[in-house]
Amino acid sequence: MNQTITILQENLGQSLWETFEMVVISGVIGVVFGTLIGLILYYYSNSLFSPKPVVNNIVGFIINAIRSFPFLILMIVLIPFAKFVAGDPYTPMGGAVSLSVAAVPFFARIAESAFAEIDQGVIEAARSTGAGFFLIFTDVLFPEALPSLIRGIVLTIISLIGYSAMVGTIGAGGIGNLAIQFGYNRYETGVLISVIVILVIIVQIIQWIGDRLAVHFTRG
Amino acid sequence: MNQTITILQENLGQSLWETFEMVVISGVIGVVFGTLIGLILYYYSNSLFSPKPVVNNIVGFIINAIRSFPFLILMIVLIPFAKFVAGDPYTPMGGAVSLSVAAVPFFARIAESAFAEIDQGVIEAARSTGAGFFLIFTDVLFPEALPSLIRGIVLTIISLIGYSAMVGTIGAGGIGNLAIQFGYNRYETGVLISVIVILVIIVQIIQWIGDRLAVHFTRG
Amino acid sequence: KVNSGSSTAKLKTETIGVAPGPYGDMAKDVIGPLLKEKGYQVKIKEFNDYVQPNKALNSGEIDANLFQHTAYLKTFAKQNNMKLSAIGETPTLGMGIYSKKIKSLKDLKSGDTVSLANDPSNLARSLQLLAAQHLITLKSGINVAQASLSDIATNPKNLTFKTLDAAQLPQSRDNVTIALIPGNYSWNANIKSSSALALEHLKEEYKEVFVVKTSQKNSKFAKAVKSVLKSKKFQTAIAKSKFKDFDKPASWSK
Amino acid sequence: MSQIELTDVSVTFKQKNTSIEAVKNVSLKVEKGEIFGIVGLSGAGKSTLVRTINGLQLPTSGSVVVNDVEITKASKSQLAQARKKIGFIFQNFNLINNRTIGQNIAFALTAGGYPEKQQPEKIKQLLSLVGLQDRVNNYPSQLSGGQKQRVGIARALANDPDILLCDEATSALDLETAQEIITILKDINERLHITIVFITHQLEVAKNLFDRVAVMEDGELVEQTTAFDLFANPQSNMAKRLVNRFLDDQLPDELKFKLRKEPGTFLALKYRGDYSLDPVITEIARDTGVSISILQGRIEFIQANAIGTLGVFITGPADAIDRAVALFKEKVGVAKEVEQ
Amino acid sequence: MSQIELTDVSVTFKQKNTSIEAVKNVSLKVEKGEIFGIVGLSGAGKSTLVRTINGLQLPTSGSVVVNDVEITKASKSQLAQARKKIGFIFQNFNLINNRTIGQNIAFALTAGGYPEKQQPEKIKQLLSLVGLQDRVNNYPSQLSGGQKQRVGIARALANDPDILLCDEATSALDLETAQEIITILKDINERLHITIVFITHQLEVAKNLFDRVAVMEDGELVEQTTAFDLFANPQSNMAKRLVNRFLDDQLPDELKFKLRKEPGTFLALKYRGDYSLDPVITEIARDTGVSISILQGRIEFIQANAIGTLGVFITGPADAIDRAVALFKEKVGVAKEVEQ
Ligand SMILES: Nc1ncnc2c1ncn2[C@@H]1O[C@H](COP(=O)(O)OP(=O)(O)OP(=O)(O)O)[C@@H](O)[C@H]1O
Ligand SMILES: Nc1ncnc2c1ncn2[C@@H]1O[C@H](COP(=O)(O)OP(=O)(O)OP(=O)(O)O)[C@@H](O)[C@H]1O
Ligand SMILES: [Mg+2]
Ligand SMILES: [Mg+2]
Repeated sequence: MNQTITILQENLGQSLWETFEMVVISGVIGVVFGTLIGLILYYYSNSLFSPKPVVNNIVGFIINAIRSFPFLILMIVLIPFAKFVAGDPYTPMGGAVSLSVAAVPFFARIAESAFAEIDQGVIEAARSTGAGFFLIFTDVLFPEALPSLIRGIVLTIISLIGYSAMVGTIGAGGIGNLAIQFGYNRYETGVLISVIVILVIIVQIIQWIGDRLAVHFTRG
Repeated sequence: MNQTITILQENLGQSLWETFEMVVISGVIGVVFGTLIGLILYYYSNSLFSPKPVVNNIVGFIINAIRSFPFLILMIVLIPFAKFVAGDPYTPMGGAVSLSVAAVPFFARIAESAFAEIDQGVIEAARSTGAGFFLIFTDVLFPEALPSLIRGIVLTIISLIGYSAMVGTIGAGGIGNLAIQFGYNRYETGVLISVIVILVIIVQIIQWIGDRLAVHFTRG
Repeated sequence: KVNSGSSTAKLKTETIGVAPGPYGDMAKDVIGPLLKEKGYQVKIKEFNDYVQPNKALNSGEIDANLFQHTAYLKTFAKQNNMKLSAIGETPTLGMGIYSKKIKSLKDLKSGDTVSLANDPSNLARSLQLLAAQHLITLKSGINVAQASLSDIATNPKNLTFKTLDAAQLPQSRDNVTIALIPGNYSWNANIKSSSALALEHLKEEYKEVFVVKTSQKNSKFAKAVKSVLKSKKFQTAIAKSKFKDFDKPASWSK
Repeated sequence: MSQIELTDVSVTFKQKNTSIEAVKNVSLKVEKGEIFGIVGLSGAGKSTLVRTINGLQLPTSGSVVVNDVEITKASKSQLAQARKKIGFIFQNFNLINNRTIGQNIAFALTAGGYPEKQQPEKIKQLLSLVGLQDRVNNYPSQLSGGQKQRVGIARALANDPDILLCDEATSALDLETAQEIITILKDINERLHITIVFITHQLEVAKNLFDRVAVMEDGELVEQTTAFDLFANPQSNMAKRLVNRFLDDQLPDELKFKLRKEPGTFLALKYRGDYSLDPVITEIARDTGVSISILQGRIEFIQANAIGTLGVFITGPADAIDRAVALFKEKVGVAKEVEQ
Repeated sequence: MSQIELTDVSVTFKQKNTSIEAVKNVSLKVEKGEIFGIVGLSGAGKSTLVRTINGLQLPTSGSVVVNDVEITKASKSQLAQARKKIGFIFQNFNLINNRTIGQNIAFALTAGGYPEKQQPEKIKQLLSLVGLQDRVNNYPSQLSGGQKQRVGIARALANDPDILLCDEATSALDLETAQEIITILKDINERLHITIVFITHQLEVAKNLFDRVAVMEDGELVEQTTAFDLFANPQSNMAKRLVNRFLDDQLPDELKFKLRKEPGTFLALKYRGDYSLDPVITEIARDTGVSISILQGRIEFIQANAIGTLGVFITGPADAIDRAVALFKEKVGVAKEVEQ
């Protein structure tokens, strides 16, 4: 018990911060670029825009290929890239790199799905105004898909928190790794339970905020 | 090179089969129970059915709690359960147990989101017939959410393939573990590349089928 | 530039990579303070893995590591074309065979299950330990440091092998007949080595070593480490620490 | 007890800063077998009111009793039970997009407990009623607006409801198709004594279909009357506005201009159900010696009474015209001289 | 060159076993500043045809030229450019659900390059045009059906289009609101010479609004004529069906029954634009001595000509009636005796 408290005192703050760093960075990158790629997939497959199966298939293939890597392997393969981007790959920043690379295609599929659900009639109306794609995106696709996107963001962030536990492989730290280092490798059950309780609380808060936002942005 | 071929000859068939076993079992369980739980979440939050925040919050809390566990920890925590269910926890069947437990809440959120996107007007019309919830589910919610659900199933299966690489931790085998054990731990790059190529092909096929089905079931 | 001054402001920070287990603690709690006296602030980086600490060392992200034995280091360096050098040994805990089901290896029945680590280094050691206990024989002409399940020549007791993540082995005793647990994990899990059904005879090449890049072998830091590891102070500090039961480096007995 | 009884029903939609009172203290009763119409301007609260009848919209206050079931307090299963006998035709169709037309109707049939085996037959029957028998395997997105509306009608009729709530059920249809549908509804009403509550802004529909009618304005029920009285004798301002616009066409500017150059007087004769069989025009013409030409107008037969306006142009000697105008004023009751 | 030229446009929807020819070889030209109507039964292909004009529906064959741009072959940017000047009012509104009314219109304004700063002012203006000025911050789901339609109208007008395509733009509106909208459209048409293509099944709208009109039946364009001739002189069967149903109300059964007991003859007089100012009825009455009462009918003034049918009941001596009937047949051209 004392042991648990000591370990937590020594490590919890930093671990939390590391997780926060990794999840926020990879979450933002995943959502931004994922939305972008989801949009590309949607754009080149929807008959109302520019159905180009070739482009769609190529982009789809690339993101599927990335998704095909087990995360551990992805992390390893990306070390040189992480080094290039973050300087030291064996840091939370380095972990954020591989988390981001994993998050982008994951969220791309979520975004693609969210866009694909939008009523074609509304898009026809938007096209009829002669609006450019960017405007249609910001003013039609985005608001109409927003509740779905928000739910997808929650799904992604929670998945990222889960994945971030694995970046211990490359020494990137984080709270999940804390649980694994102490709870799993050292059988400090107290630490394990504490960390899981903290994770449950964090996840719960994220879900709660996400649900509220999703409802708020559903006006249909 | 020879070495690679020998390793693949010896292990590939079985590893593929193990992965198939794990992913199919956990995929089916995840989708079935996830849909069910997603439905519960939807049912108890939609104003047209029976908005009961308490039930919704309790169910939501439980699945969030499960999602809060880093997969590695989840796997360990579930060993006794896996033993109970599958006899020997250190088998693909044992791996399938933890994969299933991870898949259910993941897919539950996807299903919830898919249902939440359905036009309220259509549900009002369904309610107006006095139809019971089961009928509304099979004849309205399910077909209307189907394209979204299919995209979600693809997302889940591909995620499960990724996660299944981790069940090597508990000796459950599979192709991802093959890549890690030989490709990563034993530096057999040939094996690593071969496995990844196979994974890319599998993932690509799953995505292709999923996309086709999603388009096929979108009639709106 | 580095002085042995006691002012922390002038301390030079060196990062040591470790893997899960007691060696990280040893580096932090025992070696760290000793190095501090020599003007080095030790920062520990924990990897949940046995490959990355060497890669990180080779690419310069960390300055040293302490998680492996010589045999592993040699194989790894060769296979990955790295120039890494051991600059000193530390006390090491060996692998043991443990069980919750049987009291002696003689009680093993045909078809019993054995759990062993799935990482190549520990797996090879486990197989050697099993062979040493005459439970299996290994094929001749293989590199025993890389032995895998396919190198088993005979398995007279028809044992079923379960390869698991090393950290899983202590817990696996609930589900298998015997478990081969590397020292660091049995130590972590508070399993007394006295309860082992059999213990590894720790060969020199399985003693934990402190590793730096070969090019840094003669750096000031490396020299400082070497002198710490050889010092009497280190031996007394170990004797007073929780690591006192570990196998000592051969050089200490001299 | 009436089949549908609304007592003091109000519906208020709360919004951030304001609140919209869509329905204000409406009380009305609809008897079994009646065809009850609701008319009013766009946004008057018609849809909201009707949605309270089957519980899709809970009233903010007031009570809704349908077939002796208090809808506002009914349990879930009571409500479902009640709804099985209430068909609803939605203003915007609300079809299941990913299901065929046939499946859409099958859903309603199954909901109402119709035996599965006989469904295909019944579906065929319902679809041919609305002229879509060959579209059973089409999806809603493959139909035109009017076709979708007809599917909505077929679906609402699927379970032989006791009560049919129609929210502008014919607004997307051409006159011919609309009249076919109305004939069908009337026929069902007569054969099966079902009660129909019908919102419409097509007064042709009101005229042909309704027994009684309620006029809504800004959420309030400003008039409740028979269909005939609505046209013959509208009391409220809103009813007058609606009816007059329907019956009294404005004289086009060109004609006014033309008439100004001719000697004579333009009169708008208001028929209000009494004089139709009297040869008023020819009698007055004979008596006064004026010539009367009919320029414009609309006389409707509503429940066997003629109602409407006739624009006539009277020519002849000035004094004869004056006498004719006086006679018209006396005989037709409400004659109106149109300033030229 | 006309502003809109469709040449041999066909649209076929392929389905599994069958294919639906929604539009068959339609050619038509709409001139600048014209109000061009399209009428036809539900499912005739009206919406599909109009959708080809702004390229929402690509024709299976044929060419569509708008403002000298061949829509079927236009590049993406050409098409976008063309569409900026083509407003489209959708049959089912198609508003952005998660954006307010104001934002819905702002979207169209931004698309058309309207300066952002002046948008709030313009939005207010557009919304008050359709009577929704106080709803700018509401979401579509908070509006009634007719209110949504009005937002759709405001949106289509946002960019001062050259061409306005209206797919049943007033079908969800009551007569009063519809006529307000039509007045607005007519006014815009006159002030700015915009071209309007208007689908409707409300013949009141056709009558008041259209210059020329096309009649569609089963995908084919069966008649193209002026609005007046459509009513006065319909050629195709479909046009006759539509117009007669609009103008000629059926005599109700009760009245027929009543008339059977009275001595006399019922005549349906067909006005076709020529006799309106002649006092036909009073003259014949005077000449033959019969009494004539007006039972029912509808005379419309369409482009300053009277068109319609008047149901009259002739009483008097049998021979006088015969003479009167003969005279009516001669004078009114197409008089029709109604069997009693
Ligand atoms: N969910 C809502 N939130 C806010 N206001 C609403 C909501 N639903 C309807 N309203 C408002 O309530 C009023 C009545 O709406 P309702 O749909 O009943 O009108 P209606 O008579 O059916 O009109 P229409 O003929 O145009 O369909 C309208 O002003 C409408 O904007
Ligand atoms: N996507 C489609 N697939 C198959 N058939 C279609 C499709 N769209 C329209 N149709 C069919 O084409 C025909 C013409 O449809 P259209 O929508 O043009 O009719 P409309 O004249 O506008 O009818 P309404 O007055 O009912 O709106 C209809 O029979 C319709 O079912
Ligand atoms: Mg309404
Ligand atoms: Mg249409």
